[in-house]
Amino acid sequence: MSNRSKLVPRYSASERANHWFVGITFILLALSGLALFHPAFFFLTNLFGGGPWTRILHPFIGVVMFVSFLAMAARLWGHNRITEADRQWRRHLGDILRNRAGHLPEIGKYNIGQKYLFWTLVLAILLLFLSGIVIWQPYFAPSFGIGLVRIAVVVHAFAAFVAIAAILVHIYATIWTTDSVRAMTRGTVTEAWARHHHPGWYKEVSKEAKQA
Amino acid sequence: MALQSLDIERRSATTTPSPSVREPMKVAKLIDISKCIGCKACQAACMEWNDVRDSIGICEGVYDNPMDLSADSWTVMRFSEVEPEPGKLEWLIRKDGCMHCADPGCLKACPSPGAIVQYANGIVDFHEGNCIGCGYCITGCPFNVPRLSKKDNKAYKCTLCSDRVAVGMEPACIKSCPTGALLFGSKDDMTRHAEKRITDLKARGFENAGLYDPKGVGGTHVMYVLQHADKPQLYHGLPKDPQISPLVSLWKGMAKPIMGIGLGLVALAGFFHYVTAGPNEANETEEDEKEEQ
Amino acid sequence: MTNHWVDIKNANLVLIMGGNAAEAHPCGFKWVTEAKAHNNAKLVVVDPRFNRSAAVADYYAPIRTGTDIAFLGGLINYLLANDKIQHEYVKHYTNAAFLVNENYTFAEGLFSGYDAEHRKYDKSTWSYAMQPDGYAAVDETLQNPRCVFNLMKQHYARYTPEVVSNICGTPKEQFLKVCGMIAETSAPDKTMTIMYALGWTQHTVGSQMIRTAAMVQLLLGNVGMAGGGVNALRGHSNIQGLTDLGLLTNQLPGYLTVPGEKETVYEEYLAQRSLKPTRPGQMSYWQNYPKFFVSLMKAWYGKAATKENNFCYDWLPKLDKMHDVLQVFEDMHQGKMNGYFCQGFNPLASFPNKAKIGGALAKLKYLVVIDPLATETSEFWQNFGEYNDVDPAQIQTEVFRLPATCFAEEDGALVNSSRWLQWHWKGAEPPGDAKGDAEIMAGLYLRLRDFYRKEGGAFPDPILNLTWDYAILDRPSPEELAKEYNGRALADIPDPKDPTKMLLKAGQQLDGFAQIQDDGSTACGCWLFAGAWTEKGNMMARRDNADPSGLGETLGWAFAWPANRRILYNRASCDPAGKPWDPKRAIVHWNGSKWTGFDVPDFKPDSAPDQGMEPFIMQPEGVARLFALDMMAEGPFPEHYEPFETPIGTNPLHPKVVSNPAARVFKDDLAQFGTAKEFPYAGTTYRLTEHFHFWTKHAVINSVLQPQQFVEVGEELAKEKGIQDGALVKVRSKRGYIKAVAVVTKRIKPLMVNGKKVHTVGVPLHWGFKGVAKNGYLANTLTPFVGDANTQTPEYKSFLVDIEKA
Amino acid sequence: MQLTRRQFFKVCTAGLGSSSIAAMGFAPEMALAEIREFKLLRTTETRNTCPYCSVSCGLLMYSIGDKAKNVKSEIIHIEGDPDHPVNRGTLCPKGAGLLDFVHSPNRLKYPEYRAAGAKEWKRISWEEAFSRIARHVKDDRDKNFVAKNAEGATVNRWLTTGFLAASASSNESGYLTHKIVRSLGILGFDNQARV
Repeated sequence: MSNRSKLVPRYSASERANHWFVGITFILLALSGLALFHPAFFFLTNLFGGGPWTRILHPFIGVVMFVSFLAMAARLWGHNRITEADRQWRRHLGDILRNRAGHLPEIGKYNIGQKYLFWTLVLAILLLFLSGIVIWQPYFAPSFGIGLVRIAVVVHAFAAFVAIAAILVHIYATIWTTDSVRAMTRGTVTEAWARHHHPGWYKEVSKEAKQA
Repeated sequence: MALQSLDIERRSATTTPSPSVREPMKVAKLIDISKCIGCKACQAACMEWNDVRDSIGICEGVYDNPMDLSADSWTVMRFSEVEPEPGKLEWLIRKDGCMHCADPGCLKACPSPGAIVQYANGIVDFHEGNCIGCGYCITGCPFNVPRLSKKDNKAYKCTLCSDRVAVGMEPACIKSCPTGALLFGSKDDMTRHAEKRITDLKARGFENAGLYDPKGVGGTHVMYVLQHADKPQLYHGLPKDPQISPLVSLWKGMAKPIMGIGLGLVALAGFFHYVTAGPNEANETEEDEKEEQ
Repeated sequence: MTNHWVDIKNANLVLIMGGNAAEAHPCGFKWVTEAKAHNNAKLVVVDPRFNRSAAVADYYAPIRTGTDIAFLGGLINYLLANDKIQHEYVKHYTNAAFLVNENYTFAEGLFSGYDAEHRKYDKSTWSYAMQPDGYAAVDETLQNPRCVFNLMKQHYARYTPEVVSNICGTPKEQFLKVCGMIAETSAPDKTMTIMYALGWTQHTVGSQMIRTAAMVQLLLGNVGMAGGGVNALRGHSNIQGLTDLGLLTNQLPGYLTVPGEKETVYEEYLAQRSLKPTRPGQMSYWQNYPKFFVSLMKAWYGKAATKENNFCYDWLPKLDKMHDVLQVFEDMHQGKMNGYFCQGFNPLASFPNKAKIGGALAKLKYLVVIDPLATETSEFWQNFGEYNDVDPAQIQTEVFRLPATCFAEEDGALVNSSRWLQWHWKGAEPPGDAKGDAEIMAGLYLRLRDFYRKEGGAFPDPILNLTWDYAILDRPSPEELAKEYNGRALADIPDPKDPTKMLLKAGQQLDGFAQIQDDGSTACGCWLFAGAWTEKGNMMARRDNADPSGLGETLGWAFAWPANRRILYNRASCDPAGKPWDPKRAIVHWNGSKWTGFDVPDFKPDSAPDQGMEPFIMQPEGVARLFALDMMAEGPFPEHYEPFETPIGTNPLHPKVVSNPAARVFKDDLAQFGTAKEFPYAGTTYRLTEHFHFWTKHAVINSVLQPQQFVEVGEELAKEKGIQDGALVKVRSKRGYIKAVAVVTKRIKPLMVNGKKVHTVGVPLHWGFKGVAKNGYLANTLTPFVGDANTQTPEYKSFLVDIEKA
Repeated sequence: MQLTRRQFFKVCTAGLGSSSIAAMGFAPEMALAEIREFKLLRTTETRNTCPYCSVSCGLLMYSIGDKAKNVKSEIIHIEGDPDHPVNRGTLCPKGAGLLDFVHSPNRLKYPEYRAAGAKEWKRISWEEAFSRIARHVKDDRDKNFVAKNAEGATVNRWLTTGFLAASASSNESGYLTHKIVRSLGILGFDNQARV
């Protein structure tokens, strides 16, 4: 079978499940969060059974997402350390966007964009969780000072904005880099995709495959 | 001044103006602390008229009962024993409750459309039918007034008896006040009356007597006559210069457009990038050549 | 009250002492804030605590509980020393110029005629020196050393500011500041009103405290003036009405008095009470006593009361001694009582020394409680743990508890402090099978009458002949009863001015007490209330609140006794020539032919000023008494005596006579008085504005506003004892203990008294073991079982306690 | 159109999202403002006087129903009577809380009797209560009535039963009480004026 049709495994089943679990909960949170944030989006509360249910569910889903995200972050933590190579990429970010990839160090499992996304999300979701607890009526908010609650509310909104923006970029990046979705839906990518986008990672994987 | 859908100045989480062509009289409640004997008739009248009964608590070493505003106590008396001048003890007793601000922080913070309504006559009223129980109003209020009920997770506060005012009567607490410390009328009348009270107080040795109608929240429809207007914090923490917290203003003001436009731009940027720069594809031929090298 | 609630707004100075109007009478207190706001008045509060009246006062001065006579005596001394009195008023309208019996003396704390063994005075020397013509001798020039004015000056010369400060603990300059403010109202056109309540009455020298205040007002010329007077803020809604109707051991309706067992001759009984004038030309209104007595007996016994049987004079029980509540519970405690009725009264909570009260009730054979609420008294036999630790099995009292209606479920009239009889209308049905008080009394009476008709028994006559001509026998209607106490003509009454014309036809309601006859041709349940329900209808239901004078004289609202008069002694608001002292606040004046004005003149309408009739028409001498003759138990001039439980153990004025020598003390109570050594702090009980005695702990709203029992402790004492704000403390007296939360406050400061620092502990009284509020101890567990020498009102306000962390 | 399986999924999810909004119905038109109905509109107003202290504040009492026969008139609100010259419509905390006195859970409803040494109440009828109390009164009076004292003077008094009268009951019941109690010869007779 030609190497074109050869597939390279990228994500295990549990990684994929974990990712989509976080993904779906994030979408729900984003929708319910937007509903509570801006009047124009208040109609979204109907997805959750009305205003009160939205307010009730949002924090619980938030906790679930935070926990599952922790699991995912723990797994991907190692791959996302920013290396010298990544910094070089960062310096040529403009060319990449215009598809004029020059000769730059080989990309490992994740390119600089993905790494930035990872760290942004880690920070944002952590902030969301902490500030979320602080403003969580009626359980936790009463035990915090009004000043802290006000800060938390702004932090929560800003972190949410960053997180949603990051996820939009993440979704766009997947659409933009064709055949990427399959990595997270099927767990495998085409060899060409691997060699083109993540040569460093591709070499590693094929070496391991030879030794096995 | 029948209050109904035609008399709405502002409505929570509603970006378009509400029907407010009518210009009824602006009402106001004046609390003259120099006449207040802290008898709590206003608390009793409020509970009785609104058919709410707070729980019977305990004595915590002070006369304040209940100790704090709650979903069942929309007004409470706060007692402070102070000695502004050494040796001259004063017992300042302040009727705490919603100030009915002209620029209400609760309404600004509330995410649920129509949960908080400001009528054209100045009354800020909670419409618990639309309340989702998020507690944002608590975050928004500069005077820490709204309270969430444990029973139904709705927010409650003094309504300035909008139902009585709607049929032309005065609020229950004001009618009941034995010493005339509480007065109701147009905001102008109340301000003029306050001026007379302040001259009387100045004559009795309170040089700093004054009216508490904080401009930080656009003036309030509940005003105090204070013997020590220069030190409102003497009155059990009445804020010196209350205003909606800049954080809340940011959160409910600037943040909305930024967020709305920001996300919109990101999404559009992605779309236009795709249609202009095209997909980022790994085409086979290029891979084969590299393979061979 | 001599004046009335709304009249307080006319005052230039309001003195609240021996009372806490802002907390106990908030809606009446409105008129103090009105006086301040619209009359530029000043409010002075003198009280052991900085209470909620003081919160809005212009000036507050502390005072040790029980020393008000020292303070007011010092004030009299100040007024006399600085000549700040209303001379014209004092000369003409008081007995300042009267000469006193030469045997009258005062020395070392005792007046002349003291019988130590019986703790009583032979009061014969407390009288005027009489002239040969039978009138009292006077010295208009006030030079004679034996005239009342000089004796008073000499008596109070001892009350110097230093002595007052030493006894009362009030810092001298604060006492002098109060005296200065009060002295200003001696000007004819300036008035002070005094508002007092149980802070003065609940002492063993309570009556004399009030007398001293009356003397101050007389010296300042404030009695009878708008915005003046001595105003008692009475407790219950109809305590004035029941006092007027004489529901007291020694009283009959209209302040007539029950005969003593020595008054066997009817004519002497009447003569003793219908006092002849002791100065020429005086009205001495009590001369009409026989009319009122005869008409009362006609109202009660109808045809059975005839001239021959002295109108049933002997059907009345005769007094061997006063059977006030202290005497009754002393007898009950000794097992001499079998039965007791508590109609809307909660003695276990209200009377002093709760342990003794509970013990006494347990010795009864039967107890009947008639009340709208489940009171502590009705369950005195039930064990409520430390709040009422008794064993029901030991208590053999049979208890009947009958449900009564409350105000909202019955028609009827109440009399407020201002002597206004006001009608009220029923708004709802009573709960369950509750009945009205009248209906319950009728039910009991009719059963009893049937038993006596069938079986006879001891002296049945008054029972069998009691008038009972009500349409529905077992439900006498309020309208019928009101008409009965207003009085009606039994026969046609000729007009005194023109005998041919008839004043009233038989059966018609009287217009006023002037029409009451002494020959049995009129019946009147209470002469004082005559005019309440006339032929023109129910005057008590009138609702015209017009106030033409702007002074609050609403004569068209309801009916005030006597004769709808709103300010008593208002003739004294005019100078001897009949011209008002203060034209801006004129209420009555002489218009050349008769007395007229915004109020009903308290005077003979056609008696011209030059005829020499004086304003105080009830007194034989027509003038007010600075010297009280023999009317008081412990002296014609008020003298400061210490409470029976005094924190300083002595009386700086006269160490040999410390407490009231004429107060009645039962033997075993003497043993139950604590001493300053064992109980060093001065305790006092009082009310809070959120509660009404022991009722409102049954109401949820009021229990939310004050949920739990507490005691008030000064910061200094709390620090000394290590008591934290909000902590549980134990307050002990010789008679028992209570546990409560401590409210540590700046509002109670220690007072330097006789070289010793005296702390005060405040004990609000609103809690008990029945109600929706938190259960608590009955505050009267602590209070002493001794009363005022004249009224027997117990000394709730001053006793000794110790306090420690619980 | 040729839909690959994946594209089919994409279309469905989008479809599902939008339709669920429609299915749930765009939020029902929320009322702009909702003022509580004025609760006294058709109640019956009665004038009364506060039973607590001696200021005698005028009251307006509102009970349900318009006095129709089939309505048990229950009081739902009490506030001050603006016409009353003393309180002018105001009430203190006690007066303002009168509703909770009228409807207190501790209001007595039935005559009750506690036997000697018993631990609880027993409900009895009015008939039985009147008879048994009257019997107690007659027995005690007949046994302890004093017609003449030691000196032989007519005194006609009965000291072994006392009576405390209610200072909050009306003049009418007070007058009737005095008339009855004094005719029994009772001298141990007082009311709250004593304390």
